[in-house]
Amino acid sequence: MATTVFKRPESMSTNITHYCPGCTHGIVHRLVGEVLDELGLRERAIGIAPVGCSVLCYNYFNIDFQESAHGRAPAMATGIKRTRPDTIVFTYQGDGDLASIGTNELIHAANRGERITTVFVNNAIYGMTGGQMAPTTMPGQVTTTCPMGRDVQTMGHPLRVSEMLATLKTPSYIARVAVHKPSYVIEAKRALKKAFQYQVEGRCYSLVEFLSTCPTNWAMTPSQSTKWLEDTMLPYYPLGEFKTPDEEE
Amino acid sequence: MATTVFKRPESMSTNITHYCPGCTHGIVHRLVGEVLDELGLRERAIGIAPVGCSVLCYNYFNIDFQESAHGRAPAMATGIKRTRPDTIVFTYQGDGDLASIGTNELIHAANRGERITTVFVNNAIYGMTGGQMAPTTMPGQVTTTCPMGRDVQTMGHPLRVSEMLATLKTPSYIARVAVHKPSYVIEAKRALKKAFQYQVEGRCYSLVEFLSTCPTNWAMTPSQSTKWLEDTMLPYYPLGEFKTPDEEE
Amino acid sequence: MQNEVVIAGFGGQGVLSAGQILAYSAMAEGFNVVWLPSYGPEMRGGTANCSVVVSDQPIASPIIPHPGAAIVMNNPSLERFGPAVKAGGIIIINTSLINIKCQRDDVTQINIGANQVAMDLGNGKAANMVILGAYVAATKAVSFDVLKATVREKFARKPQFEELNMRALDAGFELAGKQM
Amino acid sequence: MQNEVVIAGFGGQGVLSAGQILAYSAMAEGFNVVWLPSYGPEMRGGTANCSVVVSDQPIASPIIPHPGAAIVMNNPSLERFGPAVKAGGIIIINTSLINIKCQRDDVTQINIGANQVAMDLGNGKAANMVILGAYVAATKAVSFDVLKATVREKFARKPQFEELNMRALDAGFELAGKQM
Amino acid sequence: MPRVTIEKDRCKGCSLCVEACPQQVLEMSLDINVKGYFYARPVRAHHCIGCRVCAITCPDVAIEVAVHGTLYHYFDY
Amino acid sequence: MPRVTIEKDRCKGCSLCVEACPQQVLEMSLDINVKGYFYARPVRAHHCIGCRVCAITCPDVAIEVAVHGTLYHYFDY
Amino acid sequence: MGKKVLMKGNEAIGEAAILAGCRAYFCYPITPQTEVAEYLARRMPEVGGTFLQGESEVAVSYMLFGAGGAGVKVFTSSSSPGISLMAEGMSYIATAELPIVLINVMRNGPGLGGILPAQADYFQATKGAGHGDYHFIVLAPSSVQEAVDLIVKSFDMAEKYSNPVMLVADGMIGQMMEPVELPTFDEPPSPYVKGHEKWATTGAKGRERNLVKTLFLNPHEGQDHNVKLQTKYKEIEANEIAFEEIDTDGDLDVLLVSFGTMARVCKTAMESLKAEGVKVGMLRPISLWPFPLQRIRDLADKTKLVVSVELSMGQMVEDVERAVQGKTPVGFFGRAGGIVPTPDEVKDGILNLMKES
Amino acid sequence: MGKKVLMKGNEAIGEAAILAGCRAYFCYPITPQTEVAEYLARRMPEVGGTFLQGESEVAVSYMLFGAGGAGVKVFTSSSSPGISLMAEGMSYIATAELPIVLINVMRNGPGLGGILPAQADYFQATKGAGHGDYHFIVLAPSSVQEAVDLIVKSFDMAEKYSNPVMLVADGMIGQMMEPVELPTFDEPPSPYVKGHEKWATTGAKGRERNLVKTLFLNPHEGQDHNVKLQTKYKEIEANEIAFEEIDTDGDLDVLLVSFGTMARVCKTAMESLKAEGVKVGMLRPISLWPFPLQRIRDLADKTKLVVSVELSMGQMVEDVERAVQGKTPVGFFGRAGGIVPTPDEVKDGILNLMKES
Ligand SMILES: Cc1ncc(C[n+]2csc(CCOP(=O)(O)OP(=O)(O)O)c2C)c(N)n1
Ligand SMILES: Cc1ncc(C[n+]2csc(CCOP(=O)(O)OP(=O)(O)O)c2C)c(N)n1
Ligand code: SF4
Ligand code: SF4
Ligand code: SF4
Ligand code: SF4
Ligand code: SF4
Ligand code: SF4
Ligand SMILES: [Mg+2]
Ligand SMILES: [Mg+2]
Repeated sequence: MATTVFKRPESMSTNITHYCPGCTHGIVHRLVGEVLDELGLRERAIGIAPVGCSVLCYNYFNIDFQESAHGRAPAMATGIKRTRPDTIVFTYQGDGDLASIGTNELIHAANRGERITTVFVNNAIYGMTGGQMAPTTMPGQVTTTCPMGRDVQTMGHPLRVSEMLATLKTPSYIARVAVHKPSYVIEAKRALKKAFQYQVEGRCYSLVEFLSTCPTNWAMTPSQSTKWLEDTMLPYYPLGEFKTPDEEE
Repeated sequence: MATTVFKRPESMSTNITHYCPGCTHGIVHRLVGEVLDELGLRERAIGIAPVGCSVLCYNYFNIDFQESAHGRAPAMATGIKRTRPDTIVFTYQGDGDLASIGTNELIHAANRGERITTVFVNNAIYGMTGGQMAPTTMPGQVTTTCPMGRDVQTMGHPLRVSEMLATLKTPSYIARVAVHKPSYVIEAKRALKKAFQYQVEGRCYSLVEFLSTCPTNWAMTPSQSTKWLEDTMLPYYPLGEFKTPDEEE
Repeated sequence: MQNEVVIAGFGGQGVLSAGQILAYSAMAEGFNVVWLPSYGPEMRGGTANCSVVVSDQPIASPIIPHPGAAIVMNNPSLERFGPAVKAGGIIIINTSLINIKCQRDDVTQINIGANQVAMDLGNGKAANMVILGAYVAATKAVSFDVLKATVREKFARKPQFEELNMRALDAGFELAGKQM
Repeated sequence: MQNEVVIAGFGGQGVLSAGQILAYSAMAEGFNVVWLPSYGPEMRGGTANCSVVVSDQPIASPIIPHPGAAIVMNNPSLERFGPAVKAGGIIIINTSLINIKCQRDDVTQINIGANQVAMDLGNGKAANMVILGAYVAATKAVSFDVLKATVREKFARKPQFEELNMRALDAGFELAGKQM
Repeated sequence: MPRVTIEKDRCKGCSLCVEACPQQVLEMSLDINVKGYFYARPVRAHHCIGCRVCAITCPDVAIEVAVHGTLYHYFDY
Repeated sequence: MPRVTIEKDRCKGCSLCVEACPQQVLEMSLDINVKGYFYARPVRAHHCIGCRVCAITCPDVAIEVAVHGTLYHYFDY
Repeated sequence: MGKKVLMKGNEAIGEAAILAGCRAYFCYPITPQTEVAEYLARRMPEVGGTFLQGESEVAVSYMLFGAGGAGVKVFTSSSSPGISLMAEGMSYIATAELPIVLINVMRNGPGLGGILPAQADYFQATKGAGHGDYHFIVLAPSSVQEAVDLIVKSFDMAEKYSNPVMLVADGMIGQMMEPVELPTFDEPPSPYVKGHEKWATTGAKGRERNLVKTLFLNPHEGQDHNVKLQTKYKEIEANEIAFEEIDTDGDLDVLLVSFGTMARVCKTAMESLKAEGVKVGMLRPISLWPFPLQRIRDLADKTKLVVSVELSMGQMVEDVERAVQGKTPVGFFGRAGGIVPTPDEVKDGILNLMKES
Repeated sequence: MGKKVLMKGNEAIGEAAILAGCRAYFCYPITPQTEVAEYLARRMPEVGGTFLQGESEVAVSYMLFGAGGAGVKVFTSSSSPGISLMAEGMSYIATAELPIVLINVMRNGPGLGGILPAQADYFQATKGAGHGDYHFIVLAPSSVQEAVDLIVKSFDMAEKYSNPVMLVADGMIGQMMEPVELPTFDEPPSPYVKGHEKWATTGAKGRERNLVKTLFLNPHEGQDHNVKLQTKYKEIEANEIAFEEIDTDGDLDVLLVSFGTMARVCKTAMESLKAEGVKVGMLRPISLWPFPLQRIRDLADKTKLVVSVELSMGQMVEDVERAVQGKTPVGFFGRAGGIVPTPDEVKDGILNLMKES
């Protein structure tokens, strides 16, 4: 008899995503679905969709969802979790959403120790609006609003969100992972599962940053994107756990 | 013949401040005035007043000033400095202003490397509105919005702004000082002078965090406040330079 | 019947709480009442004042440009509210801290050395109760018994102050009585 | 005189730039013109279309529910815009990618294997030029010479494409001519 | 024997799975699916070791993997 | 000889200068200034060494220090 | 109703929310309403509710959204500049039809302005600070008692219509103390919104998943949602117009239209006007949106002059003009900067307008 | 005027700002106007100007304040939700009387809504998104050419009145290409605002220090500043009302009032209405604030029905009602969700309203 060793998780819907071919948003979605399944959280989970390419991510999950305004997902999650403490609440956010317009909500949700999890998809660009610079855009990277490439003299260096958040005393778990290759995906899932597990245990804020590709706005094929991420982003955005609960408790 | 070895700096006006007796906002004001004088910047300087007890700080300086909305001083400073690059622009901000509502503008001005200086007055409370909790309020500290004292389980730990900003690659200079005793004031001035000096040299973002007292809302005498700052705040908010330009250049 | 009073002084002189006690007393007697503080600039220091309107009718405007009475605890308060009191009204002056003259001859002036009296009773902080006692003596806006009951209730948990405040009210009441 | 056309296809088939070239040509001829893209959901993929209105009068509404012509580059485009073309109008169909039938019998249908023709010329990307040539042959919305001059100007800095595009326009123009 | 199944019309033709498969089981099609994409398909199915790497890589959850008999636990997932 | 001058009506009576002076030159008044504050004043002026510590401490820029003759440079300020 | 207590407006506002069943309050301090927050910082924990000071008004508006979307009764208070920062959030909340309640204790503006009483956020409240076609129900109390009553009512209305409700008071109502009777209930109201199981996010256990959203990429879906909202707004307009009329019997020389504290000053001014022989009446709108257009229109038929009296430079007067439809002249009297005119100033202002008209 | 070029609305908008002398642009991306930013990201460096993408619209509004307060001509563009986030900043900018220029390329709402064209931010633009008594001058172009012309004019008006100017276009105007004649100048306009030395912060060298602020703690100062603003607003109302009239000679069966893209659709619909024998005219407001109240009032005297036609659920119609003063019935036709009605739909809508009235 055949054993199915890989299939779509229950927590996901069957809808086909609107993402571009090779866009790793899809992988991150699946990991969220798998982790919710494996921890048995589907019926307690509430997701918050951001504004960004993943604005429609609620279509791809089979769980309760709220859709936020641009950048405000952590505040929305706070409103839910504080008043519905038995639910499992997570935000799904891109780098423009979380690291530009929404940095304040992010930092303060983390610093208050909201008992929520943030799934942060860093693709170094504003995907949805067609490829503008993000605070996470790499030096020299060409985007429509830095057509000569990001000049660190006038636009500063890329923002390392995980490192920054890890300086806060409050949050429980901060990690950076990547999903451009299967070996990284496997590691990424481990981190995400920990993050949700900590929430289940009643620990406070957790965040997993996923380095992700945007073939369309990087103007690359999916496999070129994979390589660019590896060569350009990985050295600047080192992977790892920047904060774990044990450190502080 | 008598030599005057201490008097009001030129860059200050003669107005008497509206601050409470013993409030160290006044000391920080004077340091700003002295540094502007000593570096010969009075006629190039533009200050940005925050919303907080120092909302009227423009009354106490004899230089051009703009008054900001709550938390937005770094954005306003950006607007000025980018379009008037020959001026010397600084923001003067309290902890509610800078570390709560205005964290986003702060982080992004710092991370873009705006060529401005932030004078950050951290008194662990919202002074102007009558003593509410700030993100910088100490654990257990009683305020009107945490009447049982700040509980780190539900409100998180105090935010250490300087440490957080120092993780950014872009800014030039980040330091924390105190002004509750003369020896600290002397050190504080050195840091502030460096910060402005760097701006004069065309280096990018600098910030000096001043630990400051709020006798009124701490419900203490000025000298009790001094002691509380020393005993309670100093251990959690260590003084020092968290980032200097040489590190990165 | 409508009685209005503005109570003004330095921040910390207890003018707001004196007004509140008056308002509680009036409510206890079944009157309509509005207590309205000035809530000046969002920062400490400076002066404070409040107005209290007591009426047997619903109170329309809470803004009383020309009150029937003023209690002034320091010089700036007298300067500001002295001229505002309506003709035939009453001004109660804290002579402990006021050394300027009130120029009105169309109002009744009652002089009370409130801080001094309170100090003599053992605590300068009770100056506001001294002068409140004087006000009630002068205007009969509320019954003195109800006033005392209100204060007693308010300080029920601090008996050491209760006694002091009772004596302060009495002292003010008597001093004003003598001047009427 | 007013000519309207909607040009529709997959994203990446160059329908927007084909429309722009038409618009530039019309302007060069002194006509009024409006080019209006559909700017659907803020994300990649999916379909794209634009409409171009050319007129010798000021153009009032830029919204053309029933254009005089449609250029359809793929199945979904034919399904969506086929029925919209006004009676007596023209539909230009990219038979390289369209395998469904257009059910209209009140319009002129012109079939162009645009991708195939372009591929034969050396680059499938020129399919949009092939079909644009066909459109101009069929409608005379602009003069073919002006159209070619516009394309030449546009590719002035990429001579390798200029030649290809000229041949693509010619090929489409001829193929359509034969069907008229 | 392991069996990899690719849902043709879910596939967007990114070819990441093809690149990821350690066994060269998969290849891209020459014709297009309903969405207009060239799609991935198993061409050397008998080489498949059921490792799931292709499925883990797929951004579009188009791949299912089933295993008959012995299940080698190459990695935790 | 050093001379410390305190502008009486600027003083808010916080007494931080009194606590800071290494020479116990200053004391708080028993009467109030125009703003209603007890104010600081030099009571042992001849002990003053012109160190400026009081002035550096004052949040209200109420203190001026002048020095006659030799100027000891105790610290950079 | 219970026994009378003397309460500061801001504290009464906080207590009223608790009485209405609300157990979730998010806030950011701003004068002249910070006492609402300070009061609830003590009270909410006592009743097992949630008190949270957010990092900004922007964040607070989305905390409201989140909690409202989770089906709980949620409340906030702020003042003019803080409300402006909620403009985007308010548009979102109205679109998602979340039954939240919010009070704006208005201060003088524009800009940072000052902290004194004002009514210059009338436009913002009634025409929408945010983008797009939406409405909050807007109610304006004129006493501490009425503030309490309307807050309790607001939670009911919000629940009934699945629509946010905004109260507008001015700094004076927040700061003053008046005796209030706090309402009592046979059965304490639930902290949850009735029927929320059908739409709120609480975890999809044993039901289809729920989705709270404001994105309508398909224009027909967008149009339909807008039509749905407008249908509801029409219903609210039909049911919920509220106002008080004073001395409007018979023909009038002048009809005052005024709300909140300003209406109380007008009441006193009316006495002096009557003493001078002026036939004066007043309509005090309690609901600012929906606005009592028709009733003012009817009264305009029998009055020589209608005057809108506001603590602003003239905002409600536009709705009054719309109501009056040119039947009779419309005048305006107002003050800004935080100055509350005295009854005599109002009287003189009205007399002047009567002379001019 | 120079030669005609074919330009996309959003790009023409960017170029127009540069032509007007503006050398400072701060922005945050949002569809359907991101091309303004993308265009200026290239162009500003070419002309030695400042281009900066801020971290949010909130921040951008205060970058505008800062640069405006430093006496430079400064510009931004955004779309509906982004404009909502500037509500507080707009109130501050108007209070400080800073001559900034801003365009809202409106998309469908409310909430996140969608990215298709809309005109449902009429209230927000004309009645004030922010708190307090203030006004932006509000202009509505209906073609790419007019967008260019009005932007150039906006910088002049902003400078002349020391008042911010907002343009409202809809997504369609931003997205479409039309031929435009770009204006030419004998002398290129200065990047600095005339007379800024008197008030702007540039460093207090050789002069008294300048102060740009919006705090007025003293109520009389606050009142005076408000009166000053109102006096200016009256002057603007007297001078700057702008509109286009089409076929309004003689008696009318119906007068359409419509702006922007919607007015163009109406123009086509008018042809069909005329073909059916309807005497139809149109007034197209170009200035939305100040609004052409008096002219509409005058036209109402000779028309049987006035219809406000909007890409919204009915906003400008309130001002039209205010204008008409009950002289004749007022109808409304609109669409939401991003749907631009076809000329035929408009025609049918008008015919229905005529039947009902
Ligand atoms: C207030 C507001 N500002 C701007 C936008 C436009 N906007 C939509 S998505 C987006 C950027 C999203 O980028 P990111 O968060 O990196 O997500 P990605 O698409 O790259 O996954 C922007 C600016 C908006 N919807 N709302
Ligand atoms: C948008 C907005 N929200 C809130 C306020 C009210 N407010 C004024 S000052 C202040 C807090 C200031 O605290 P802080 O920055 O720490 O300055 P401090 O007074 O302690 O020096 C607040 C919340 C405001 N003016 N504007
Ligand atoms: S635009 Fe980029 S981020 Fe968005 S779906 Fe496409 S590839 Fe993914
Ligand atoms: S309230 Fe605090 S911070 Fe404000 S002036 Fe007084 S002591 Fe200083
Ligand atoms: S399961 Fe492993 S071996 Fe089989 S096709 Fe997928 S990647 Fe290749
Ligand atoms: S990874 Fe998935 S979407 Fe990509 S080619 Fe393979 S099956 Fe298709
Ligand atoms: S200068 Fe030094 S010694 Fe003199 S009074 Fe001041 S602190 Fe004392
Ligand atoms: S430090 Fe200054 S304000 Fe304080 S007591 Fe001394 S002189 Fe007065
Ligand atoms: Mg991104
Ligand atoms: Mg503070």
